[in-house]
Amino acid sequence: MDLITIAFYFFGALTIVFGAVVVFTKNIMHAAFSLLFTFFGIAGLYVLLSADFLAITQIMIYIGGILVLIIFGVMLTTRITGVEVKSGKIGKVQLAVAGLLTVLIAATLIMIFTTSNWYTADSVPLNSTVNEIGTALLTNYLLAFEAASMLLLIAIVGAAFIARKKH
Amino acid sequence: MEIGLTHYLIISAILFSLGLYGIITRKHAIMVLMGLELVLNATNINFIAFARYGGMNIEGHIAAIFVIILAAAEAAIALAIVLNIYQNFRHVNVDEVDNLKG
Amino acid sequence: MLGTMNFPILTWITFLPLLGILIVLLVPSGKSEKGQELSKQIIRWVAVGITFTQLILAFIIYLNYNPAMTGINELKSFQFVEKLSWITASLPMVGDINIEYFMGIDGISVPMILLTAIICFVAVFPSFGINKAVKGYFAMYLLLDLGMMGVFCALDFFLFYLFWELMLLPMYFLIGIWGGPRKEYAAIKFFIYTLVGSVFMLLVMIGLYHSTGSFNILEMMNAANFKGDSLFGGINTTVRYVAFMGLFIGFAIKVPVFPFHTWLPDAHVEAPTPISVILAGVLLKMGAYGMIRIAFPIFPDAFGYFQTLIAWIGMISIVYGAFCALGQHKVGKRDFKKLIAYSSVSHMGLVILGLSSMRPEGMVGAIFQMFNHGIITAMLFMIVGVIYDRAHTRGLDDFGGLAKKMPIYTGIMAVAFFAAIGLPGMSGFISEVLVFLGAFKSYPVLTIISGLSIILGAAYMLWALQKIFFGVLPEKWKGPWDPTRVKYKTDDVNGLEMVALIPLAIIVIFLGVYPNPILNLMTGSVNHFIELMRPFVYIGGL
Amino acid sequence: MIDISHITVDLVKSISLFKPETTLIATFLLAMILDMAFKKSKNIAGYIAIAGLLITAIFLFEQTGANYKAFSSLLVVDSFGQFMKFIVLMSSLIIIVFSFFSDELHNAHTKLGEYYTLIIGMTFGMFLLVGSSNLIMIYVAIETMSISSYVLAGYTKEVKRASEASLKYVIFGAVSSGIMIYGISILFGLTGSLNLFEINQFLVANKVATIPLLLSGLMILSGFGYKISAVPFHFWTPDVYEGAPVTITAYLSVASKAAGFAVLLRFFKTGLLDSIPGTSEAWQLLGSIDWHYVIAVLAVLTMTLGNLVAVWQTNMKRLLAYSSIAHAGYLLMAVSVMNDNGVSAVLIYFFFYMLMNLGAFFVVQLVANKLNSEEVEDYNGLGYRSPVLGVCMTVFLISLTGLPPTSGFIGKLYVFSAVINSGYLWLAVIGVLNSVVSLYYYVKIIRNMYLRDVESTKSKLVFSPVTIAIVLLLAVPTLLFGVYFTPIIEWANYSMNIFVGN
Amino acid sequence: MTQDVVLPLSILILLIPLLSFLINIFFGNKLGRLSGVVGTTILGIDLGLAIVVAFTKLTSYGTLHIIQNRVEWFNLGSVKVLVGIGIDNIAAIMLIVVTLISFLVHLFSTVYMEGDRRYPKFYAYLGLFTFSMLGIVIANNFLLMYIFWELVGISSYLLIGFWYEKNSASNAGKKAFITNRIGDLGFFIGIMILFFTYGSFMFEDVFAGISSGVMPFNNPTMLTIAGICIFMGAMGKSAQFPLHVWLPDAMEGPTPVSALIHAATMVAAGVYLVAKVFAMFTADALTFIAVIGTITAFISATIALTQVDFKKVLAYSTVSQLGFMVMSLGVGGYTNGFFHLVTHAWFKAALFLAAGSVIHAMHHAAHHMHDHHTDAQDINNMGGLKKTMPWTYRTFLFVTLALSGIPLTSGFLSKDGILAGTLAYANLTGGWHWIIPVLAFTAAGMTAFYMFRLTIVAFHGEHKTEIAKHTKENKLPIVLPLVVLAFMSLWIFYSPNPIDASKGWFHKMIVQPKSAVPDAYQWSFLLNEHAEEDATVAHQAEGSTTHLEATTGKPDDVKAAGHTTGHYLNKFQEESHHFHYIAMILSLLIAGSGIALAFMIYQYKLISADKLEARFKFLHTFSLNKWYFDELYQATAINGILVVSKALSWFDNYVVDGLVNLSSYVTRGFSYVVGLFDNYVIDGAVNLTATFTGFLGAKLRKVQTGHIQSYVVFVLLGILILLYFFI
Repeated sequence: MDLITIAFYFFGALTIVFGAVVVFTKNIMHAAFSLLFTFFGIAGLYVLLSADFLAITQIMIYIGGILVLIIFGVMLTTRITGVEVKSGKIGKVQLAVAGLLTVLIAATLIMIFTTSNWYTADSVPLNSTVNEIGTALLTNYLLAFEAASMLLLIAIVGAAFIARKKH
Repeated sequence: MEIGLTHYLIISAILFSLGLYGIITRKHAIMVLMGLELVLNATNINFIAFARYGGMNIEGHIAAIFVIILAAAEAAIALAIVLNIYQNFRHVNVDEVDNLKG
Repeated sequence: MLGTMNFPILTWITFLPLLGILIVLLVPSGKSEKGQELSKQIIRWVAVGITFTQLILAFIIYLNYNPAMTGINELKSFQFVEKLSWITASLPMVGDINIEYFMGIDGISVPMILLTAIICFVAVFPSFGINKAVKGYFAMYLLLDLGMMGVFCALDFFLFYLFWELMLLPMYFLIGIWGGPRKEYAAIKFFIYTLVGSVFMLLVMIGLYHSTGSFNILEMMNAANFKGDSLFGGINTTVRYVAFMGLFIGFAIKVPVFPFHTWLPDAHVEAPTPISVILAGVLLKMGAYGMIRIAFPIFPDAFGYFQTLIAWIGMISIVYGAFCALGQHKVGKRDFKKLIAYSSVSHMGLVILGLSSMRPEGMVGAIFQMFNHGIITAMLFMIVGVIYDRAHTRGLDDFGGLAKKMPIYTGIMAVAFFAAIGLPGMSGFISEVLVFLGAFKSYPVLTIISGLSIILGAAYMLWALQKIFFGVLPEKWKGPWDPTRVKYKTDDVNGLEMVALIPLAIIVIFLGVYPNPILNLMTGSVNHFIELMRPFVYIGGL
Repeated sequence: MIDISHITVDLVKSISLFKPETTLIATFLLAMILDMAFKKSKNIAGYIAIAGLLITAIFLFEQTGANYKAFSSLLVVDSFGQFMKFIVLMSSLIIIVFSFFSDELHNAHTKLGEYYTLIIGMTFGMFLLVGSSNLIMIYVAIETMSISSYVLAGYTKEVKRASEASLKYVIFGAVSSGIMIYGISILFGLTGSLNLFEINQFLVANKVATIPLLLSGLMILSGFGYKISAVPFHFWTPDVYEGAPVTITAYLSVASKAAGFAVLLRFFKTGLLDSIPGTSEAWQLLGSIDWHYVIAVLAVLTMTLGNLVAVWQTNMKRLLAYSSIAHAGYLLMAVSVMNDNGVSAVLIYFFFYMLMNLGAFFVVQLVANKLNSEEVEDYNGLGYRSPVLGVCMTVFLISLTGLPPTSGFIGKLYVFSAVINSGYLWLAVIGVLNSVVSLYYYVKIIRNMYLRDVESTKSKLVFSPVTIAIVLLLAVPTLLFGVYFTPIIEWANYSMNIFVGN
Repeated sequence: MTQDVVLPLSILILLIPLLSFLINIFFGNKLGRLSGVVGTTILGIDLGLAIVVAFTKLTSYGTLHIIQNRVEWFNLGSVKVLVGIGIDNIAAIMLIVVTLISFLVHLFSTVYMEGDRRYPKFYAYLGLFTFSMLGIVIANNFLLMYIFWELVGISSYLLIGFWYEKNSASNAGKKAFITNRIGDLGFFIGIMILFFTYGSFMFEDVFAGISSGVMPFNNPTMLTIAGICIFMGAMGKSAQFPLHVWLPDAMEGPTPVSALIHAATMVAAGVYLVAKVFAMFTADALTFIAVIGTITAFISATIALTQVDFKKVLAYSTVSQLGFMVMSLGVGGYTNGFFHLVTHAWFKAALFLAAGSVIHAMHHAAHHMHDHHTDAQDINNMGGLKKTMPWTYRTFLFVTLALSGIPLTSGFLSKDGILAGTLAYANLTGGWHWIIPVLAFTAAGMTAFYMFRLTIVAFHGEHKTEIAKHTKENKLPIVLPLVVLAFMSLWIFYSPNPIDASKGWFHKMIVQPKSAVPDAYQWSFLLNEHAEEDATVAHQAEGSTTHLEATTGKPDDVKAAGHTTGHYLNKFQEESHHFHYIAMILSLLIAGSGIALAFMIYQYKLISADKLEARFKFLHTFSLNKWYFDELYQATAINGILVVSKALSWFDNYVVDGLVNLSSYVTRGFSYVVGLFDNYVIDGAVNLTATFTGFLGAKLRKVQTGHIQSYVVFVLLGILILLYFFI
């Protein structure tokens, strides 16, 4: 098997396994760190899909930004007792129901994905997508870009307000 | 066999389901947020995969970028609110926060 | 001739109560005890004034009404017509919508307007007994009056529906706030029952609007206006039958007819006297009027199809109502008002039978019965009100031997009771005979069974009469009603009650001897109505 | 150098049409800055917000008649959008005025600067959502709107129930938008484009597998359903409405619902339907999926659950929450008809719904200020303790039930007329029976106000004349439009033709 | 007096009593005792006018069938309702009967009702009654007759329940009214059938319609049914067989009321109606009427035998006499039927007034003796009143003779005519019809027996109780009416020859009207042969009578019977003329034996009534002389009758009365059930839907658990369900 297939299976396995760890682990810190590896796996997949800019954004923002944010969140919301942070257990019945539901959703999605024909067109992989993304962002999607900036401003104002202690 | 579009879709589907499972079962609010991040990442895989196999269509990338931006914004707000809950309830167990019902 | 004069008498007679409401609301409620009492009196006399002017207007209409013009479906033969466009909007897609402020009367609505004016005027006097939130009471009272008058004048379906629903809310408040012990249950039951009926009517109204492009009832009557592929176009289609049933049920709940009548005893028992006078006097007639004005002429084919069923329902209501009245079961205390309520079900069943016979005398009898039943039941309820105000109980078993204590009252009661039994010499008899004569031609067997109600009617009325008026006076009513002689100077009926009861008694006896003043009004319209329905309907005895 | 000359022409025109939104952004910034500058006055941001909104209104009116695909068809400016934007604008204005009188906010000893700015932000989000015709643009707009509403819902953060409400809202909102974006990705996969018009051309041109289309449609629908609180996606509504401050609950129940319906209609009209230009008012549906039936089922579920559960509520805000779900059901009924009649019915219904719902919430707010309780039991004898408020509340409640003299009836009349005209008799009957059930819980409040504790001895409730004026300002049109409603009808029908894109 | 004055006068006669009613109602308590005087004078004027009208009609316009008019009451386009009044011969006579008896009762009550507190009210109701009774007399159409029919019902209700303090009185009133109402319903159905076919209420239009061959629902049996329905009205009013239960109870009312209403006028209304519409009855209808009449006569006569209460005996005797009249009309004896009505009116009124005076006296005596527990109406407490109340006794005795049909009295003429008629009828129709004369004769005999039993027990012998001893003759206003009425019962008023009334003016005036029913459906022997030549039948001397062969069976094969010789109106009259003498002898015989038996049992105590039933054989040893025939008769009839009467009275009390009460229990029970059904089932169903929606709401409310995660689960479930549902 050529190199790409091996890489695909490696990164795919990386994502799925650590994704499962995030979800099933009892310890929050373990979950946070396994999230890190999931993101790496996804970045790798992007590279395989010749979305170089996206891979870097994934690493920079997701891992650098959001993951750090989540870890700070975990720090702040667990009492510093040094005790292994348990996330408490949920009743057996709920687990079973949730599990069943998830398996059902996964099965449906896979069944649909595998059986339907998608919009495909063959194309030569670009060496770098950065140039095209840049132009598109500032021409066709200019409004979305500005709106996103407005959104972030609102998020900052809101988050600051909510998180601020009483002054 | 050659890696095709469906493989990526399968990974995205699995990731999506795991994310949902995380949201539903985890008691700790932050764990729910993590589940949420997984869901959004699954979406991104979808976008990039369709872009790649749909004639190197750049729109998928742009969509993925916007999803990342919004994920960041949402995470920020969600964490701020979770902190607020922590202030008020001294715990962040989602299923204990249920006095509004009926 | 006033009819063609430009004085919009119908608008005046309908919206006069609105003026009354404004005045009543503007009357300052006094601060001191005496001030409050004064303001209450002012409000009461304002109401009397308004309803009296309304009565005069009704009388003017009656004088200027020309019985030759028949109305029903031709616009030109309606009288006092007021037709001005109210809401017109041109919609690019849907086509233009025009709702008109279209008022007019013909032979069928004139007696009803007269009845409403009389009953509303007469019911003001027992309302003098109300002294809880008087301003609210009379505001609601006049609003109800407006709704009722509007229903009988409106010829535009939207306007008709507006007035029809307008009287729901005041009725809810009137029963709810000033009613008896189970007033809330009775009020909400009344509201929901009527709303369910009127909501079906709404759907049919919209369907008709889409099929003919306008809300004008007269245009809905001739099939030419129905657009080709429209919902209710064509003839004898199942959709038309469903629509007819929707309308019929909506109106049947109001009449009330057998399966839909359970709200009536509760509403009557719990409503204060003046309100149950209006409820029985006028509200029940709106159902039957609606059938004649809207349900039957617009869907004549469906009416033909269901005619025998409607006759059966009429018959069942008559006999069932009579049995229920007689069988005053032990559930609640044997209540005088409940007995009258059930007798109303029976008498209104007679109207349905008359209508279903599609014979001139049957229909004229039905409309005349609507008029008479209004007057007679109003008298009966006021009579109950008289003893209820004094003894605060309506149980049939609590009284006895009142004849000795209140002779004049017994006299008036005798007129009302014998009219209710359908004794000759009273108006009830004429309409009963006419309905039976008409119905006999179309449905002989049903009429004979309904004849049972004559016997049962006599049975339960005389039984009630004996329970209250004959026999020996129980201990607790021995003394005068009001020892301090403040409220009731004499033991017998006082001035105000006489003013309310005597005119009704005179009307009942006068129409019993010489019914033409009312009968001539409607003969033209009824014959025209039957000609309209002839091709679709089974008319007995031809 | 990439040639962007063809873009500049379009950009200049688009920006000229973008004036209302730009003024909103300007107000947002100005309000924030000034609020920081003037520490002492609590409502400074509010006054600026009102000024900004008024200017936006002026620009909005200038736009009448515009019909243009701005920003390379990311955003569409058409009369339908304008009507909905006007509704959002009006409700924001009214809510800000309400907030001046809300003790709940004022004695939450937090500065109200952010409050007003976030409302402006939310209005901006909604303006975008109403106009957007690109899936990503829809997602961004919904996110902007949701994020500001998460914060606003939990604004009185010291109060336990407010924070709980915001937590539930954020989690539920995030999940719904997550599902929506996943749906969008599938649709993108199927059609290869994110722009509604292109998607439509693609769907018209070639056959698409129905199951994935249905799946993606449902997922996107769940995103919109969450916004308009349709039944399977309504779970957040009762809790958040009860937890959030009254003004925000009112705002959510009207403005965000309006935006949700706007995007739903636009999505179906421009996206999924076989939009052969100049078709008759009935839209032919694409793919073998019968979307009429899907929306109709949603409508029935929403109406029935909304009405049935509302009967048991004892808290006014929760009761009005379920009533707003029920009204969403009636609106969905009009949407399920999928023709221009339905659209005009939605527009008309929304205008009257705004008036009566905001009115009802304002009365709840005023009563909460005085009695600081939202329980229905505490309304006993209100009719006698403050006659004007009692009468106005009766008018609002009767209008919510849909009885004739009020404008609510006209709204319902048009909804049922649209439904019957396209032959869904069974749907109309269910709708009609639902409004009868709704009578019970609306009249329960009237019963408490008038039938209980008649001529109550408790103290008379005195309200400041301004508040009474505002209540009347809402009650009078509710009655007036019940009797004379031509202008609204004409305006709604004028703005009924959604930009079909030729 | 010319013809055109008759009608306005008769309207005047009608309205005057109404005037008395109004005066007494409104100014009653002011007038006090005077209202009696006012009432009596008004009735006096009314009587005068009635006599004037009657004479003008009978003397100058005897032959003209009817003077009548018609006026349009209201007109409904295609349907016109006409009403009017008409005076024919029987109406003229009835005018006199009603006004005279009413006047006498007014006079009688001035004294009888003296003590009563509501004295003016009594006179008001009497005025109302007379008004409505006169209405029935002069109406010439069904509608007006039905209207006054019900008004008479109401006034009888008011009068019976006059002393409403007694529950039994108001119950009796109610019972009377409801039983009348049942009859009225039948009457109304009959009217409806006729109106439906002939489009008018006027008698002459209906008769014209019938004679033109138009049949209701165009089948002849319906005409019979219509006839029977109309007759049902008469049954209700004249207390015929099934509906007679109210009359005995009606004795609760004051005695003058019983005298006026339950003896003479009201109960006669039914017979008058049958006479008035005689032309429309088919053969089967007439048979039905005859059978009902006979049964009523026989049953009530047997019951009267054992009654103890003075007024109850008279009540049952009235019912029995009414049975006779109806039977007579049924068998075709039109003139004799009406003749008996008139004569019976006088002597039955006299009997009741006499009873009134006796009871009045007994009350005074009891009052005088402060003994309030003995029943003043029980004949066993009386006895020996002959000595203390001579005038009452004499009039009572004479009138009893009239009732039992002793020669020289009007009763004899009319009863004898009827009995002859029954014999002729049986002879003409044969077969089972013979039962009618047999029962008729036994009933006549029993009448004589119980009337004399009453006179003997009440008047003859010793004073049984102290009160009886102290009774005194009443004042003039009580005794005078008795004398007048007794005088009216003399035979001289009706025909010069005491034996055969057919030559009297009465029979000349009252002629059976030509029947409108097509010949096929009529009794052949009733067909009127000389209708065309001369309306009045000049009664020539005894023509040679050809013997008619006995004809039996249905009317159609009777048609072949020979033509009548001589100038009888129809075959029936000729036949009854033949049987006249046989019937007379037979009836005298039976009446005589009845009277003798009464004397033996009660006057001379030779046979004690109670031992009689116990020891049957004692009788056998008693008489060896000419009673052999009587013994046989006694063994079979008397004992049989006593036993039968006991059985029948039991039957009447428990079964028929029970039947009527039963029907009221059934209706009350059924309506109780219907009431429950209405309250629980229909109302319940409605409440059920309400509770169901509530239940559903409660369940759905549980779904809102408050856990955010359960919400997400529900959302996902929702999407999945929708997906799978719509694929």
